[in-house]
Amino acid sequence: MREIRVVPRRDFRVPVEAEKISPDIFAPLTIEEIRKVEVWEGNRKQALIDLFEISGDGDPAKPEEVLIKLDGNFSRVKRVGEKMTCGRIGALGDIGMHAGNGMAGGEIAIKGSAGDWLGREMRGGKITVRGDAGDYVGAGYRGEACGMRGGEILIEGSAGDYLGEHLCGGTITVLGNAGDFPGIANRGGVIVIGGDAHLPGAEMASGTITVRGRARVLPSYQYQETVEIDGLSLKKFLGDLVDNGKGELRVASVEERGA
Amino acid sequence: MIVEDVLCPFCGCLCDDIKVEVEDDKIVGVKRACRLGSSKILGHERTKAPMVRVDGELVETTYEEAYDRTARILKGAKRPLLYGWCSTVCETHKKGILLAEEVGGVIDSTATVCHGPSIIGIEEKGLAGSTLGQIKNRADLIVFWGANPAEAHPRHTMRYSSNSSGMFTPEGRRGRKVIVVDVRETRTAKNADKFLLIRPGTDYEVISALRMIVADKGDLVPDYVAGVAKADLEEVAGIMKAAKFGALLFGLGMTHSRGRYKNVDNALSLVADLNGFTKFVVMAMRGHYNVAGFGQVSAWETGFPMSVDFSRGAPYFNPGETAACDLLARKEADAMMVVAADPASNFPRMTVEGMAEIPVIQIDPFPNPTTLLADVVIPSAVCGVEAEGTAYRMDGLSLRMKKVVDSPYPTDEEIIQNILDRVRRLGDDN
Amino acid sequence: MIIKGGFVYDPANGVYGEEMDISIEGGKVVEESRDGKEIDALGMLVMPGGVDAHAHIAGAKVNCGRIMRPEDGRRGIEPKTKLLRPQTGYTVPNCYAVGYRYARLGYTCAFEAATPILESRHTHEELEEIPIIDKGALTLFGNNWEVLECVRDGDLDKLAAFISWGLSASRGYGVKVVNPGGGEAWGFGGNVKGIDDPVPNFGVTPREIIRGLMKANEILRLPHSVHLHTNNLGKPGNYETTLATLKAVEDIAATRDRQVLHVTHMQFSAYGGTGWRDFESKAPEIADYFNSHAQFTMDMGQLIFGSATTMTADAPLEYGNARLLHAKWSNHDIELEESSGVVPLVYGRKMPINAIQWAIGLELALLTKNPWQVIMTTDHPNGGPFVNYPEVIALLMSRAKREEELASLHELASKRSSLPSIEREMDWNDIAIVTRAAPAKILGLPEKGHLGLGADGDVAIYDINPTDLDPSKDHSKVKEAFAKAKYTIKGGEVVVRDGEVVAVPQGRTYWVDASVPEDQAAKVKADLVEKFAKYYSIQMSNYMVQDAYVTHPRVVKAGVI
Amino acid sequence: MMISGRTLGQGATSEAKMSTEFFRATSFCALSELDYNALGVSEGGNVLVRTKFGEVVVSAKKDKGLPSGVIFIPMGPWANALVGPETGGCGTPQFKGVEAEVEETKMVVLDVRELFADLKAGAETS
Repeated sequence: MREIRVVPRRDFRVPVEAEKISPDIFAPLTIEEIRKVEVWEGNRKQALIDLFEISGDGDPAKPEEVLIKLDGNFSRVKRVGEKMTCGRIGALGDIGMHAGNGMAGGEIAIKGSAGDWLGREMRGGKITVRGDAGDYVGAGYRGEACGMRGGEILIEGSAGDYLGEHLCGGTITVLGNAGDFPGIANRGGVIVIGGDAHLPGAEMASGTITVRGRARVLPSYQYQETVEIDGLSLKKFLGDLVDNGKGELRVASVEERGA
Repeated sequence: MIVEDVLCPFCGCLCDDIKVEVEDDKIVGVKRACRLGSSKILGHERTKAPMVRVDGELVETTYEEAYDRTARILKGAKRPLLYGWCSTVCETHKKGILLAEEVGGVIDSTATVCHGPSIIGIEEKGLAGSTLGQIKNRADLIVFWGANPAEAHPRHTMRYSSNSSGMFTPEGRRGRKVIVVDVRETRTAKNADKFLLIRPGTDYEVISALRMIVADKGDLVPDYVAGVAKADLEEVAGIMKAAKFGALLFGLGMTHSRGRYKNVDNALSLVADLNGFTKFVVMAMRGHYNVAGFGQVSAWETGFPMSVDFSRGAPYFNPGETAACDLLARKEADAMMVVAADPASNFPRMTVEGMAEIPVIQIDPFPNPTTLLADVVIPSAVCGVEAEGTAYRMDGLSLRMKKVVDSPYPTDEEIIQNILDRVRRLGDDN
Repeated sequence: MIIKGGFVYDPANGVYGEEMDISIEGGKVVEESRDGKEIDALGMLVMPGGVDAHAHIAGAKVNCGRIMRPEDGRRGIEPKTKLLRPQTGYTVPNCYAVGYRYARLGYTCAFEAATPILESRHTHEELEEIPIIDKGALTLFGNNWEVLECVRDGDLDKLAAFISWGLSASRGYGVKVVNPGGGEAWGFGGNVKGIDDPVPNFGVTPREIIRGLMKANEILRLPHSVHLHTNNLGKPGNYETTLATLKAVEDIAATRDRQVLHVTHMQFSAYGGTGWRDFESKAPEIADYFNSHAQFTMDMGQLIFGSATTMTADAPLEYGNARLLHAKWSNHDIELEESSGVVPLVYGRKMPINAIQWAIGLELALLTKNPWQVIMTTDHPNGGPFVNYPEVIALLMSRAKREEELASLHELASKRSSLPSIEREMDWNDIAIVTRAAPAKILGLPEKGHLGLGADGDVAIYDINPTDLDPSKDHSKVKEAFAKAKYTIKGGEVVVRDGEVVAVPQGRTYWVDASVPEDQAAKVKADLVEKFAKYYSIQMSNYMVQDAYVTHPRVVKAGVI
Repeated sequence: MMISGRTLGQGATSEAKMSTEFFRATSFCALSELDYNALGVSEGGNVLVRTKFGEVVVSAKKDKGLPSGVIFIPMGPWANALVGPETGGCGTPQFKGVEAEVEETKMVVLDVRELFADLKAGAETS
């Protein structure tokens, strides 16, 4: 594995857009060349070296053999790992918005928390977050019919609103709670939420959403039966019937319907 | 002298039948306008001269100095925010967008704190709308959802909706049904044939239940939905389907509550569903007289209706990331220009704190809390009274605002052009 | 400026590939230019600037498309440059992209195909922001209450007076008619089913509306004919409605040297079948009819695979589309005047209907013998964006390309159309006709679409040698060359060089000022005063498009006197 | 639950925000009769409203249209002292439906200038 370490020189106030921090981009470059890769700090184009210290194995390698280690506060560094196809990115702390945008393969492992739009329009690969994630995990771009189409996202903490909006494939697992409208307009993806959620599966056409905690269920969902999954008794619903959806929603504890 | 058919520069109704009485180039009377419009046209205390902050205090200066300071602030910023634009004309918007491009800034309108969620909802579903006259002439059912025109758009009901009359609606209010859905019994609700009281933040669920009932799947809906009896929902759905032409007019009750753009998204779907049975249109009750105009201008200039980020030279759009409140709440903006709006009052206090730490430029005819936080204050002429230009009504109809009296102040458009010229000169020096 | 040594195709003046120089001065083609500027076009193809007679490029519908489609906006993004504003969008580009992209194709003029009078101010605000090209807008009349009432009362003179007023109020160029009567019926969610289905509440039929407007159009001697979007557009079996419509107006004669009726985006009106299952092409029947009726013209409305944004004043059609495709749907009714809809969709090669639609457009263009009768459009962005014109040109010029494409399509494209058997390949002259000479003639723009003396100095130069390139075989080179003009010259100014925009002058906006006798104008005015008092939601004095919105007008006079 | 919204008075004074009319039009909290009486607010008295985002003193008013448990404060800086900065990923704060606690208070209502006084000053010394 070729390891490259990226360390912010300071805390950023203005966010840095760094879609070029990606194994695919770094792989063919020497460390010297990586230092010259361009990123944006607000409206200023900067060389990576102006904002980050870059160290590690100097020689080019295949992208699948590249590991990029992000050490420090990356909470305002956006679009890391965008469109990456292989290799690994490991963040020791938090990471900013749009990490793993349109990612097709490889792995991003985040020890801290992730900003909004984590894995937006993701197609493959794996993202794991030890902490929490923001809104729109695995969602789409505004107006598009599809968000995430494939791959896997695991969040050990909680996630924000609109988890997996317009999900067209892939799996999202949240061990903690999800916010409002997880799995809205789901079109075939799989979502598992360990804790609670508010109005899951609105306008779901297909796919499954499992809430192992408590959830408020929409009046457009039809109760079917109680099922046993992984030792937990879950109420199974069909919906979202406003759109003749055939999605499956399973909830352990249903907030009193109608209240 | 009476100036006829003046357009009112207050709310999204953009009433165009106002009579303004002028004597010696002073406005002395206003007829036909509502209390809100009259108040605006008759005028308020003005900011008298340009000001800059020196040692914590605003002191008067020249326009030239104010323009120079502004240009330097914007040019020096890495993430300048150009915000406001609701109470000015489209000609200003065009210049503002050009300025935002030039300084690599983020431009956003007050829509992001009113009907921005409606626009995001439209991005999901489209908008089945019409001009207001279509409603006036045809609608036999008006549904106000989270909207209170009696307070916010006082002439709306008389000119365009519940109490108006037209070709197929000769009986006016008597020939119509009015439904109000709200979390409190507003003055508008008191005039309704049917008032549906819902709990704050439950709009989405209630709309989903209505969609089920409209689609004849009511038997699957629980007896109570978020506290509302199913029988009430069945009655509302029945009235909607029985209408020959229904209009769903929604307000901030939908966009400011939990669910935000998803509430609108679902309401748009409800209207699309209803069109399978009858004719139904839907419209956002836009607040400021030309907040809709900014969305139009921005869309044709940049491709996107608000929250446009020009940092990298090409427009990037993502409210939630690039909206004014986002930039301020996260304290990432490093300079702000406010044009024809008052974010200090209208943003959450914690968001306003993001304004307090950065240089703020205000372009506005009136002093307001934003002035208290501003480092440069540039007074301007009042559009629609002292300056002409284009504005878009809440239904997307464009009209030309009139100039009724002369003004000692430059127009917003002139001010932005002056700043733009200076920004370009600074660019040339570099 | 002298454009030297190119192979010039100027069919309006009988010039077919001659090596000749073109001189331009003062923005016009002249005998001789003395300004010393020279453009070397040696071995290149030279044509008049392209003219698009039907595209949706400005106004409320187009902007509605932008607002509801941020996902389209993110396509085709190009950052600002020292000279150019940023560009966004593919099917609904921003205004700057519209101007730049037309210019890069060698086009110098494009007409917005539909503006309701009430919302024309908006249309002009956008037209003003489209750089480089000249433009105009066709005004919608087919569902206007005043029109329906004049037709019902059989008062053609009053109708003519209303058209005169409407063109002036909208600063419009011609009479556009969309689904006549259907737009009014849509006011209560209905539609009309054919040309003899009465319009609810108004006691007129589409047949009467079309005939009335055509006659009034001829009374006014307008430069352009009525521009018709037929009833039942987009529906299986609609070719019968189309033919019935044409037969219903065979007796009407043009009062100027042009067609008497232009049927637009015919591809959407040439369908057979009783439903989507037995959907098939009836393009041969339509083309046959056109081959024996020289008084009519049409444009292709060619379909392009991929993303499109349909937008039309045919609002009921759009609701049907949206429900069928489960797509986003915008609708916009305009009081007393029109309705419209916007629905995004994707045309798929493997979708049987789309594949057949694709074939129909090409059949129409290739089976209609006279190229002056059928002009190239994609009904931008309904059939697809105009940036695909080079693709259409290549298809028209190469049977081999058509066969390659057919092989990649759903097999029904070959089975339910006659396209596989069509041998015809258009030549350079045909292309010059269908992309510039004929559209200019059809619109009635005497200074466009040709390079004779006095013509506008609008020239497109493509890096292609028509004498040594076989477009049938080298269709990809044809496509490439038309996609990036070597030079586009607009009014004597080089605006594109090597496919890149190098200058951004402001184009002009055409509108028609048609005069009518004062007593007729007064009669209409009395009607309108009443309509504004009772029905419109604005004052009459605020209705008309003010001069401030058309800063570079080119006013064309017409009318009764 | 606190909701904020437009009123005629707020609208008519929204471009004269430094005026006493604006102050009067926007620095109050409307409560249902039930809630008003339960708090024991005296006629013309003030209440302290607290949310997890902030607190503010406003005068109290009865409003028959309000259901119990919902309070209304006109759109403006007083209401906004109670609204959170998050935009839920869509750019718009949640101005309506904020969980709030209300109690009777003897504290006075700050005027516009007082409300903003600490902000700019605070920023400059920091």
